[in-house]
Amino acid sequence: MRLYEYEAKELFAEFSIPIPGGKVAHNPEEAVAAAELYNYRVVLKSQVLTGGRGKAGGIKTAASKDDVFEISKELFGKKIKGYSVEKLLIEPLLDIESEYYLGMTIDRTKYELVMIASSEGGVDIEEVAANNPERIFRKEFEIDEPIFSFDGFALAKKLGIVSPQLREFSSFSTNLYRLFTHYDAKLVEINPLVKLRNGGFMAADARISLDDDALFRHPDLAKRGIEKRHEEGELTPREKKAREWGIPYLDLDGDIGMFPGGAGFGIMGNDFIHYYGGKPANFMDSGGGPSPERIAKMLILLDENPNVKAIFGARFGGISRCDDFAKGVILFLKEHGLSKPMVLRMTGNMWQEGVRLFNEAKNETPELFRNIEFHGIETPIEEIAKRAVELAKGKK
Amino acid sequence: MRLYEYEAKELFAEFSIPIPGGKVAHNPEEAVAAAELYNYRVVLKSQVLTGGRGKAGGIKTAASKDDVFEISKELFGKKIKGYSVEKLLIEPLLDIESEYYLGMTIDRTKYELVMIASSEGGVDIEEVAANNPERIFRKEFEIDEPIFSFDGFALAKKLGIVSPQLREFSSFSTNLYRLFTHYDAKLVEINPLVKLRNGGFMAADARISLDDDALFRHPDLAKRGIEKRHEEGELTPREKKAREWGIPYLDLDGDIGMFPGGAGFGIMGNDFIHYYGGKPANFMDSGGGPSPERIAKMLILLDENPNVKAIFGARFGGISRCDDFAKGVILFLKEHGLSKPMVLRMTGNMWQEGVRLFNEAKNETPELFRNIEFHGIETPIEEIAKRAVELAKGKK
Amino acid sequence: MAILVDKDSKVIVQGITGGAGSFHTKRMIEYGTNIVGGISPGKGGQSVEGKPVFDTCAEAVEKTGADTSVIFLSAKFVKEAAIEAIRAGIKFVVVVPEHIPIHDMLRIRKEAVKYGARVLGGNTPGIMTPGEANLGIMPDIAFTPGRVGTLSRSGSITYYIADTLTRTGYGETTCVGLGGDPVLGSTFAEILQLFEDDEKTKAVVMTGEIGGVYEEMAAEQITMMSTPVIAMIGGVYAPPGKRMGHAGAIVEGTMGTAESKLKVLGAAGAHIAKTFLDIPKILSELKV
Amino acid sequence: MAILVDKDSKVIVQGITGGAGSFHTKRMIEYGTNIVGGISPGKGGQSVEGKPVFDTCAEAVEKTGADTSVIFLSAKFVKEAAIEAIRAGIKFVVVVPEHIPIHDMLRIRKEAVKYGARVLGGNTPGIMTPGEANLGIMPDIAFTPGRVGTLSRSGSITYYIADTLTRTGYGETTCVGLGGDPVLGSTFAEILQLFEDDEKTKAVVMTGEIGGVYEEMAAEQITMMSTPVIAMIGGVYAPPGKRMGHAGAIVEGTMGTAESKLKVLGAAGAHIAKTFLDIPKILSELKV
Repeated sequence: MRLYEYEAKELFAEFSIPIPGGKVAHNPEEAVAAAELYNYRVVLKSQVLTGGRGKAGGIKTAASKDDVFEISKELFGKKIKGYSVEKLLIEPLLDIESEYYLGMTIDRTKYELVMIASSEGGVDIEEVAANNPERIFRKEFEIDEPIFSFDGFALAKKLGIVSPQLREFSSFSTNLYRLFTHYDAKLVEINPLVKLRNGGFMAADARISLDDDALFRHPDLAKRGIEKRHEEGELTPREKKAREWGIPYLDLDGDIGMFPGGAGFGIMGNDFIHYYGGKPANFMDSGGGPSPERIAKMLILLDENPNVKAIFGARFGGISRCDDFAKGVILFLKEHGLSKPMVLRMTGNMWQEGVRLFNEAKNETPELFRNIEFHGIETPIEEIAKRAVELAKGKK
Repeated sequence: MRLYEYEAKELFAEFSIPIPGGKVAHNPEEAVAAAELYNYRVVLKSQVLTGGRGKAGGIKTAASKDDVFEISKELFGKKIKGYSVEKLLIEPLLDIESEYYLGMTIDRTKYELVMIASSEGGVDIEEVAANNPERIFRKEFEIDEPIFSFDGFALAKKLGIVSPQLREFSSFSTNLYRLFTHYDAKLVEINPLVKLRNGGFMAADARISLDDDALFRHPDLAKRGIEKRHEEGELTPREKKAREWGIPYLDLDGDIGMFPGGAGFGIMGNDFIHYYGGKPANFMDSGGGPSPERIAKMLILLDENPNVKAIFGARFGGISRCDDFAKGVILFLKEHGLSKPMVLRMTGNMWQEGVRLFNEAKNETPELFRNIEFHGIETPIEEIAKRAVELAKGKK
Repeated sequence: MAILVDKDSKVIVQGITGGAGSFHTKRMIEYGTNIVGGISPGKGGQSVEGKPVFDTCAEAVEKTGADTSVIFLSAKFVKEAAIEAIRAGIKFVVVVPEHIPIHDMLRIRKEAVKYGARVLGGNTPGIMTPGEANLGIMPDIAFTPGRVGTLSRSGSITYYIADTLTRTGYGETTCVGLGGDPVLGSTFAEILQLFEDDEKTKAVVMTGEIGGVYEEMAAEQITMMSTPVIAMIGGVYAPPGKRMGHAGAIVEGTMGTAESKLKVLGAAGAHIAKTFLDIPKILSELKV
Repeated sequence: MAILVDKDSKVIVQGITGGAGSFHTKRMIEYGTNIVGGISPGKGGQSVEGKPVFDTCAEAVEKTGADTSVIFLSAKFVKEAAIEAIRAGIKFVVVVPEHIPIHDMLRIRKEAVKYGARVLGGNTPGIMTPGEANLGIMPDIAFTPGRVGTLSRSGSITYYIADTLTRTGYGETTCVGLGGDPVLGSTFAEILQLFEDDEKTKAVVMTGEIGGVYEEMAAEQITMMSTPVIAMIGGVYAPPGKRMGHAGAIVEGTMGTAESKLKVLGAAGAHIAKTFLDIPKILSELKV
């Protein structure tokens, strides 16, 4: 979960990492008021959950009151990579001598924490890693090991930081490390970490990505408004509806409604449809062990999508149960009804009970099932995918 | 550094260890006020920095308002093993079903933390260890390793705690461990940890001993009034004076003033005096690298002690310097004067300069030195000790 | 022979008294898995499906000789449960729950390495040695004893692969679910080595997906193997940079793309399958 | 030969720019100790007594080949300094400051064990191999090269023993100050073993005091030694239960009394000395 820059900087301040100060503004008037303190010599930074704001025109400097008003007016309402700007961080302009990079993340291949530092700050660190790997320095840590000052000194020295500044620079490392481990972070970056012309170092930018799955350990964050959040750009209306229902859902540009069980097969099934010449209209994940109500809602999303010409359904019961799945489909058929052709394969845990429920319902109200072609384990899933492509092309 | 029971219980509460509640009273009126909440069915516990309060009559129960007043009046001003009672902890009487012991300390031989639990609570745990070692259970921890709930479960099960109470009891272990490691404790004990008749467990008593040398890490404790403190019973006037001067000093019942360098030789010198038939009047430690002023004060303590008949002086300069030592002795001689015979040996770091200073001063004012017999490295220290014993016996 | 679990594995269920725990305990027992008990602190002395419940793993190990554990607990309790099992001497721990905090998984891995234990998951469907033991949530309908090993990050993919191998007569030695969480207790490379050492396993099917780096890490292992490896990667047509439910499925730079994975694995000597139906074709060509 | 330090030891001083650090650096150099540099973070590039100052131990080790360190810093910085030295590859660390927090010493010991380093102190006067190296604060006047090893928890006792050995012509191989703090980086037993392995050391004098358990822990080691051990314990006449300055001198139950220590050490085969003058007598009887 990515934090806004101003939120990240609040956490920096909590861990004694120097920041420029500044204030969040929600409209041009607030921006002007915030800038007054710095005699209107400020930088206006769009608060959006995406990188590359600067190149996209989301960061501007101002030197007068009018500047601040006009620029902020322009930035508010602007869209940056699909994210609309609703907050600006107004900070004093810094008089920068040089820029460094300091970051920390998790190396999943080695199961350790890794701190990364470079004397090339303020630029894309991945490019530095690719073009000047000798300017990137790493220091690994085992989980639950403390950091020591000398670790910070060692890293600072590699960047060419000399003695008088050594202690100050290295405190960035130790404080960053403590923040990272305290808040269960996945990524913390200071890029650039600047050296000011009048001495001293400061975190000019701040990026923090936390582990959603560890938020339960940090109820204090929720009190500050840092909660699980939607991180992508603009949602389609259907994606918004799915989000309200708690269903991971993504609109794609094809015409086959994808109704698979599990994200793993969701991704693979998407490929299969392509292999057989079709195009999926969406991605969807049922989550582990969905309730009948959830299953029904998933089908509503597809049936009400005018782009969808046919539905590809697959359920291999594992942690999910075929009886619950069957109940959900039947619920949908009875309360909503299916207007598109659907081909469906169901097997796995509790499949016998699922089949029994289907047969029972079909005997009662056969007309509800007229658009469904039903298969069990005897049919390979590839046949189902092929059939969905055929159905979408109008083949009977 | 030992904490008062009520201070220890404050820390228990901070770490979610259930305590009976209660209040500290400084006089009988406060005791009565505190007891009202519990309908005067309370226990009155003398707050003194020593064990065995119960046996010494420092813990009493009351059942009425008059009781509380009379008993607290009696306890205030009472002396328990030399400690005067200035505070009472007034707690509700507990309806106890059974008593356990739970404690934690450091095993210096194995360099690890050790938790100790026993189903024999409310008694002297060392006696249990001696007589029923099978009722004592240990669990060791490496430093900086976290404790887990299952460690608590395992220990609780050994005590015969059964399933429904397991989780509650074991939380005492985990919380005690966290308190211990957080506050750099040397010892934390709950004795007894009681099971109440109406269910639930509680820390009926609390003992915490912290590491003086780690207090700098815990400025929050000083804010609560938990600071480095004098832990022994009543001080003699001379011991009080020494404490004010910051000199570790202890009155003993002999007649030879001990003026040694370093605690190690202080202890050994004490033995030597005994070996040669004398008795020291004191123990004293100069501390590492004492200033001339401190040296002078040490001599004042001895010279002004009417029990002292002769002074045994020894200085082997290591971290301390013989020049500073000589300056201190000369300062004392000039500003105070020596009224007792003293035999003195000085060698070690900077001895040449020390000897030079002595000779210079002696040339100037030989009368100040008339009571001093001076030796260097050529004389074994045992000869000095023997001579001190002779001097104390009046031998010229 | 099989890897990691067989009919002699002595299995405990951590969280046996919970809803999912008791439901799947019943299923695992019905399959013939040698479940010897379960853990539920504070509920020791009870029984579930005729199996004793213990308060601690240490007790269960002492009284039943358990060597394997399956965890059915909510994510926040998994760290302690896994470490408890490992410290009690359990050598194989299957973490079924999903959304385990990443820092917790790092710690679990550290303990596993220290004590010589192996962990699967989190978010694994479990592990199945057909005809012998079923640990986790896998549906038995898809599986039959045979000669191909499978490993996958996804439950449903595991079932489809087994379904395919079963239908085409190859059957499975052991089917391993690595798990869908972003940091996993075991890697593809480690499990591939176990298959390599297993005489009965004549070929291995590994399936990965976009995101993460575990697939790429397997390449070096594959180059050293005599047992043929068939690899399948999901997400070739996934829209880049969009989340697809699995945290593990976020595209992370070029390293995590399906193209990158397929290229690296192909270069290492793996046989690439596009659909499940490709698998029996390749096996037939390899004369497995 | 000698133990732990000799003329070839390459010694750095941690805290070399401080008052005590620079004072004793000068003394140590004057004695002939091979001081190769010092550490003072933020003061790298300066020099003290002609020796280079480095910001980190790692740098000092890289540039000077240092293998030994003496720490002159206030107690609160000792943990980091000692761990830094150990992790940088220093194999022997002498902790002169006193009042090191106990939990810090436990951590330092853990690191030392992990990295195969040895720590003396806290609150040690240091270590002296007469004629070769003097690390710490010991006054050189008392020492002369010879054939008896000494170890003690106290600085002044160390000096008196060396003084006695020097005067009576035995001289010393190496004199080790274990330190006066309650938890120590090395134990009597460990240092005794080093003396046992040293060919030049013909006898060892160990002196302890009331309080603590390190003396008793040495007993088992003494029973296994061929080199004779003379033991001396201070505090036979100490008033029980009263503090005597040293935290290590608090009487802790019967284990820490002088009687207990003398009894245990005597039973283990140590020769007991009451005063320093007993030592040459015993050495003479032992024909050392």
